[in-house]
Amino acid sequence: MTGILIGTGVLAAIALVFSLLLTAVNKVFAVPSDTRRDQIREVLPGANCGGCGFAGCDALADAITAGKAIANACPVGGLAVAQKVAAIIGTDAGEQEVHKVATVVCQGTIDRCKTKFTYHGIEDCIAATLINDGNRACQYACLGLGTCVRACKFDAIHIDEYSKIARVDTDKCTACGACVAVCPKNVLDLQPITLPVRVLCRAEEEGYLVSDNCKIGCIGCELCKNVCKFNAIAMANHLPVIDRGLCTGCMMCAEVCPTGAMWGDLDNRRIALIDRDLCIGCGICKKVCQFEAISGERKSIHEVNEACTGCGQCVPKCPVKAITLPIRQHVRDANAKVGTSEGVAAIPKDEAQPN
Amino acid sequence: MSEKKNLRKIFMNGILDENPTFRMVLGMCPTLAISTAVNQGIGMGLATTFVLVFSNLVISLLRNIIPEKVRIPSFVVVIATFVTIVDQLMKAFVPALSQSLGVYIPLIVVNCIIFARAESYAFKQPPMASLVDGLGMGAGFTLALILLSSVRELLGSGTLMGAQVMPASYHPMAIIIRPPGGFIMLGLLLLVVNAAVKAMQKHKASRAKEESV
Amino acid sequence: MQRKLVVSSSPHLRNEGVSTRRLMLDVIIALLPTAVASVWFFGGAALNLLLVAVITAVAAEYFYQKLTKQKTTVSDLSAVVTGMLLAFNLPASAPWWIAAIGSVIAIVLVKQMFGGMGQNFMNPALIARTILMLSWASLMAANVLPHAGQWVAAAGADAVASATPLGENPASYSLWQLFSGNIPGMLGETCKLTLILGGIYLLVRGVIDWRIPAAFIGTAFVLFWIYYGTLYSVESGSANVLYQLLSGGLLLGAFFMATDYVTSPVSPWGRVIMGVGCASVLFVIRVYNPSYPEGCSFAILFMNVLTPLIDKLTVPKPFGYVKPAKPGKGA
Amino acid sequence: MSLFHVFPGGIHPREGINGKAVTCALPIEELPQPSRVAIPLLQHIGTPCKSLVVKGDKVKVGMMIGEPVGFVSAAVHSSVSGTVVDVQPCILANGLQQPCVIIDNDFKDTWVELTPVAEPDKLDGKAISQLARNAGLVGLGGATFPHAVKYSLPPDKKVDTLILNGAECEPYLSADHRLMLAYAREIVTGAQTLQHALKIERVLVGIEDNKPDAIEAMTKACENDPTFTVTAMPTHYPQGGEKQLVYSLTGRTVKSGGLPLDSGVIVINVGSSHALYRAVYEGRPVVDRVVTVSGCVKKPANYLVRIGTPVEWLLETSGGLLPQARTLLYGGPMMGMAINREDIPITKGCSGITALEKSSALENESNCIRCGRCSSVCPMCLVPSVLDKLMRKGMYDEAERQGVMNCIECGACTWSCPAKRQLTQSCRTSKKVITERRRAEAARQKAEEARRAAAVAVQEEAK
Amino acid sequence: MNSLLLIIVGGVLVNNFVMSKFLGICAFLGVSKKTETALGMGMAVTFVMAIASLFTYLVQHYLLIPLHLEYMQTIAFILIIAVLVQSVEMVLKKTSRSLYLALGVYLPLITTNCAVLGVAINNTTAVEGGYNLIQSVVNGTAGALGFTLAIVAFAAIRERLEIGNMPKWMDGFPGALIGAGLMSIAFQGFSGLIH
Repeated sequence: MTGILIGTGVLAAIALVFSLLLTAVNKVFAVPSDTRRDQIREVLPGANCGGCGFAGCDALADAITAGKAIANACPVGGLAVAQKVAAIIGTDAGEQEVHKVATVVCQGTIDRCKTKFTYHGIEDCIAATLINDGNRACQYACLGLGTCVRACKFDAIHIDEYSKIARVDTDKCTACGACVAVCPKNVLDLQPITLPVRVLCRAEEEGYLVSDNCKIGCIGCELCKNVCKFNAIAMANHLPVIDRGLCTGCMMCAEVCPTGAMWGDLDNRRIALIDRDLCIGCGICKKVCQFEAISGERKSIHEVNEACTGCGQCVPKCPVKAITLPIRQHVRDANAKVGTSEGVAAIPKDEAQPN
Repeated sequence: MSEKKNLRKIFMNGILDENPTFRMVLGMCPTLAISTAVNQGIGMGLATTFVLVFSNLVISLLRNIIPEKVRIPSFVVVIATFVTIVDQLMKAFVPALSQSLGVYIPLIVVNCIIFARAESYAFKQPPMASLVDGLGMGAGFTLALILLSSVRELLGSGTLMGAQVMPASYHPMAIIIRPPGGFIMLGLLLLVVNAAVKAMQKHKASRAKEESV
Repeated sequence: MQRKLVVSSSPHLRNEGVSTRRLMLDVIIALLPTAVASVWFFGGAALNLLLVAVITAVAAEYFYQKLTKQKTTVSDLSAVVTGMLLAFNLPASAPWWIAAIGSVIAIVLVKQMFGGMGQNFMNPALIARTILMLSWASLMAANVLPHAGQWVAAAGADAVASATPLGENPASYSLWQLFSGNIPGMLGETCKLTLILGGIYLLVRGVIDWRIPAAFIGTAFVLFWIYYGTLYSVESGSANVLYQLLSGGLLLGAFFMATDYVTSPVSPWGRVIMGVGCASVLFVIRVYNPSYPEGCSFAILFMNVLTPLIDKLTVPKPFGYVKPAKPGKGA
Repeated sequence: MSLFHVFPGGIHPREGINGKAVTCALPIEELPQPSRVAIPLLQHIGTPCKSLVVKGDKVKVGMMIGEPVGFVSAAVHSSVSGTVVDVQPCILANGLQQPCVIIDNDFKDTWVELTPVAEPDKLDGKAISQLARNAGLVGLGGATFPHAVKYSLPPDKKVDTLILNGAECEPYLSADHRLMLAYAREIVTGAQTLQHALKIERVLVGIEDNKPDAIEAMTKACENDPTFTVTAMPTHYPQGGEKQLVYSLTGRTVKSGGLPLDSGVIVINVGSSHALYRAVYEGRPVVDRVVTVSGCVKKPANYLVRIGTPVEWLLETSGGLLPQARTLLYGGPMMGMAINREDIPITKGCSGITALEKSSALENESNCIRCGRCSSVCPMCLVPSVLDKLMRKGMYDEAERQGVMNCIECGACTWSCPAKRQLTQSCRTSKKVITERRRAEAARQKAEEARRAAAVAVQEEAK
Repeated sequence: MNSLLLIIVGGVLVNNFVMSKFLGICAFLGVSKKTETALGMGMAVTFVMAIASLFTYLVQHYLLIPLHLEYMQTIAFILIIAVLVQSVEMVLKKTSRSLYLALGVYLPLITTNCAVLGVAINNTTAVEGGYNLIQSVVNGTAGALGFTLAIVAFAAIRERLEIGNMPKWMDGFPGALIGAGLMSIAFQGFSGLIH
């Protein structure tokens, strides 16, 4: 019995002595620590990708704590992380930026863009640009030697085995921008994932020079500019520049582009659909439509035909909100004008599943 | 029913998904040191399981009493107590095994598995779940020890649990039961486990894909 | 005429005289006399082991690279060198499967699993030898008596020596016996004459740097001299400098193992440290460690472990190096 | 008089002797003028020139067509007489486009009026610098550093040595060699003019000992001037590297990141000295240079070539490429650039056109075997094998820490690598990345400072 | 004197904690990615081990043995070590922020570094009646220096492997373990050096 008592006593004594010691040390070596920093570090993703512009997550945590960076500085974590960080430092999370992904602004695959010579050297784009500016005939082309692949911390970018050009896996891409920073040819760019049309060419050259080198390069023909009904396209340095504020997503530019340099998200092209129950036959939509895609007599139900580009100009104009913009099911028929085809095209994706 | 299922999941978690040795790579010191013979592996595994279960239980029970700041010393005291108990018990009942495990029994105190579970699980979860978690983790640890030690004993001494297994013409590869062999065999086992896990995940993913299609 | 010119980075000239393959070939050439000597002294068993080790090593490399879908690099001959060196570290009495296991360990575990040629941080042949020795000490005992030249007659049974040159009760061998290789020992360790010839060939061809062997042998010489105090005398048995230098794997190690590019430091001073370190550890093990009569492989392996550290500490200063300017002083 | 110092590392490529033997005995011949030249407006390190001509302008030989812009710049002159066709971007040897003045030759070869300097002995540093700028003088050895900058000595720097670089260590090339034989006196006079203008005590002439005739010629040319010393240096690549040359001849080490100027030395190429002579005593700007055409061509030669002549024309005159030619080089085989087209114009920095057949340079890379050859031959005492691995893992910061910026890209490491690794290319890549990062960092800091200054201004205004 | 030398050689080379006794493996595998941090960890361990040897000796000989409480060795020792580590952490935090950041999570892990407890227990069991005070401290320091040697050399090896082309599946623990195995073979040469 005494043994137990002695044991307990000794243990208690040790504990007491040491706790006193610890307290003393704690007093002497007290460091005013900012617990917020550790909390912030905790919520950051921890990939140390450097996408924020600081040297890793620790550095960003320091910066945020010191007030040198804002709550939504981490591009990888997105809004979720920004909100948590904001909660810790007690500020507003800020608005979430549009969901962006890295985009390869070049379609010069090995079968489309010529090679200048047989490159013999290090498999790295930066190294290759030092040798006669890379072996692609077009000086703006993706070299496809994978510098971006090695820069990506998220395994989201790869060199296509057959076309020898970078491809982004949009599911994995976090828009950290590492690949954009590292690409010597600047063919990578962060763009909103939802863009309907993109100019996938950076060749700021005369058209004949471009077409000498590449089958899919922009030749500066200005067809897109001319076809755009909304004045959203201007030309600069032999390349179209899209004003995103004016672009309606009609994708006409992509449709007319002779080379394919203007890419359109044609799989997700939209079409106007007029709810037959709601339509009052006011004819405003018909008037607004720039593509002769809506027909119908006054006071009767209006129809949309295959010419519709999905620009959506009619939608806000409809006084009874009868027009929606579902994704269209088949390719637009450019020849369909009012009076030439039946207006039964628009079958929304979700309702159109056969059986 | 769901409660039971849940506990079962917790238990299996310790054996498969978060196997302390193969998946979390914790508690390497005893794993490498005593896995030269299967009986040692079993002994160590059980001793660790005992400590794990009880320390998890006690810490979970005390989780609302122990202040956040002194939790580490508290864990240490709780764990050390059970280790001392196990040490004394083994000395009394299985002196030979206790002798062969030597210093590694008191060293259970500093086994990262126990600490990790106390810190990341028992301190936050109710007693029953903690207990089962301890059991699962202990079982996972024991199984890993048995696996590693049987490979090492078989190749290194040609025996299993002390009984001659390999044919007489087999020359046991003595290095496997020496320290380098421990490192290398565990490394190779980890490679195998990693490959297996990867294959399983791939299989699961493809199955999930098929199902969704 | 449109010709497709090749465009690559400067320089556009290469030293045609050196290539990995050529270097390995040189090592093989340097090892060949010793191989012949080992067959001369130990007979068909030696030839057997050499063949098994080399063939297994090459096959292991080939199949590993096929299996992991890499480009096969068997043609750089490095596997052949590894196989030969491994066989040189086996006693004539070793069974063939030991050579095979050793080769597989050396090639797969030590070399290929760490990235292949140039990526292993320890000498494959030595690791394999040591693993074999720690595993099957009795089978790896180097106590087969040589039957110089009469191997056809003696092929039947291997005569076993009661004592090896080094060990607990070292037998006394004359210097000439030690030098010519007419002593029990590992296949490639015994004949010092051919080892020195091979070493000189490598030095002349510029394949190996003189610093490692010089520092190795020199340090060993000095240490044993200090310890034994006598250069050579018949009475002192093994306790003299020349006896120590000429027995065991010291020369094989100094010329062929410690100089392995991959596992020795790159910088000149690092190489000196490597040689000195090898000799020191060898000395400690030979003199103070009764459980291993021969410490050469351990000594080299130990220095292999330290090689990355030595490399890190002996990085040469760039030409015209200036210490980073202190703030205020300007660049 | 001066003790000879051996710089660390270096190599002795066999081609250094065999390759040079092809052309070193051939005297300089004047290349017929091409019908059209393209004269790049940037033929030096620094800011491009501003074009002074437009389409349709008539030009004469020696007329300034590009005006230097900024401090680090040198003028560009027309090399033929004729009509300007256009000013448009053309692809140069590095594969990049640069604006070029394209001139159709009228083959009249009418020169502008040349005015030699009246009293060359009275030139001072400032005047000679201005002269060099207007005459388009750049380092003709290949570095193309504007000489105007080289001659403007900061007042706090004391320069006691002028080095004439006649090493020409690059295999195959013999342009400087032939130049020294043909114009030894002019080269020496050019150097003397500079020596007097900048008040430099001594002139050291360094020539590799594989050119005994050039050593003899130069010794003879300067035998009356006691301040001149001609040194025969061992043939040892890269003997002609600036830092190596300075060390070899003076024993001084050019500090990392510094210029020879910091060690009290100015180094100029013999070709530049010759050009300086012409600018001073003939009033003639740089409109031509000696170019060696060697290797796999029918008729190797040393040509005096007008700037802007396309490579094609040189090759044609030399009988064209031999069928086994696989690589065409703009420059020598160790440091020259491989080119893939023959319409590239000759610029001031081009000392040779070399064609090579397939060699072991085109073997595939294999793993580094850590033999240490690269670091033992590196004249800058770097460890290229490690720098190479760091570059391939994208660890540029670590590469910078290990001194990759000191690399002079001489190619000795790659030459000696048994695994045929592209060590020079990876060092060059690291250097490029690091330079760009530094530039970006500087820009960022500048922007930051501007932002801060603006903020301060706003605050003060508010007060 | 001679016995101290033996203890040092024994601690650094022969009975190297990591290479032959499997103590401190967690730290050995975890903090060996960079030479600098490995050195820092080694230093921290050396410091803690030396002091722990001292304190545990005092407690063992002036508290536990007189009171016949040897069975409480484990619990008493681990308490001492925990407190020591906590103190070291606080001191480091105050004096060297960079080292503190570098060692990060691994400082608290020294508590669970079995090498420290191992050496404390070893001090009492290595010879009949345990080492004396000086021997204990020397043993602790030597063992820690052996740990430092192993972890720094291993870190240098891993740095080299990092810039090499090791197969992806060898990354992380498998590669580290197999590498450590090969490394420990080199240390095997010393076993038997001291009986």
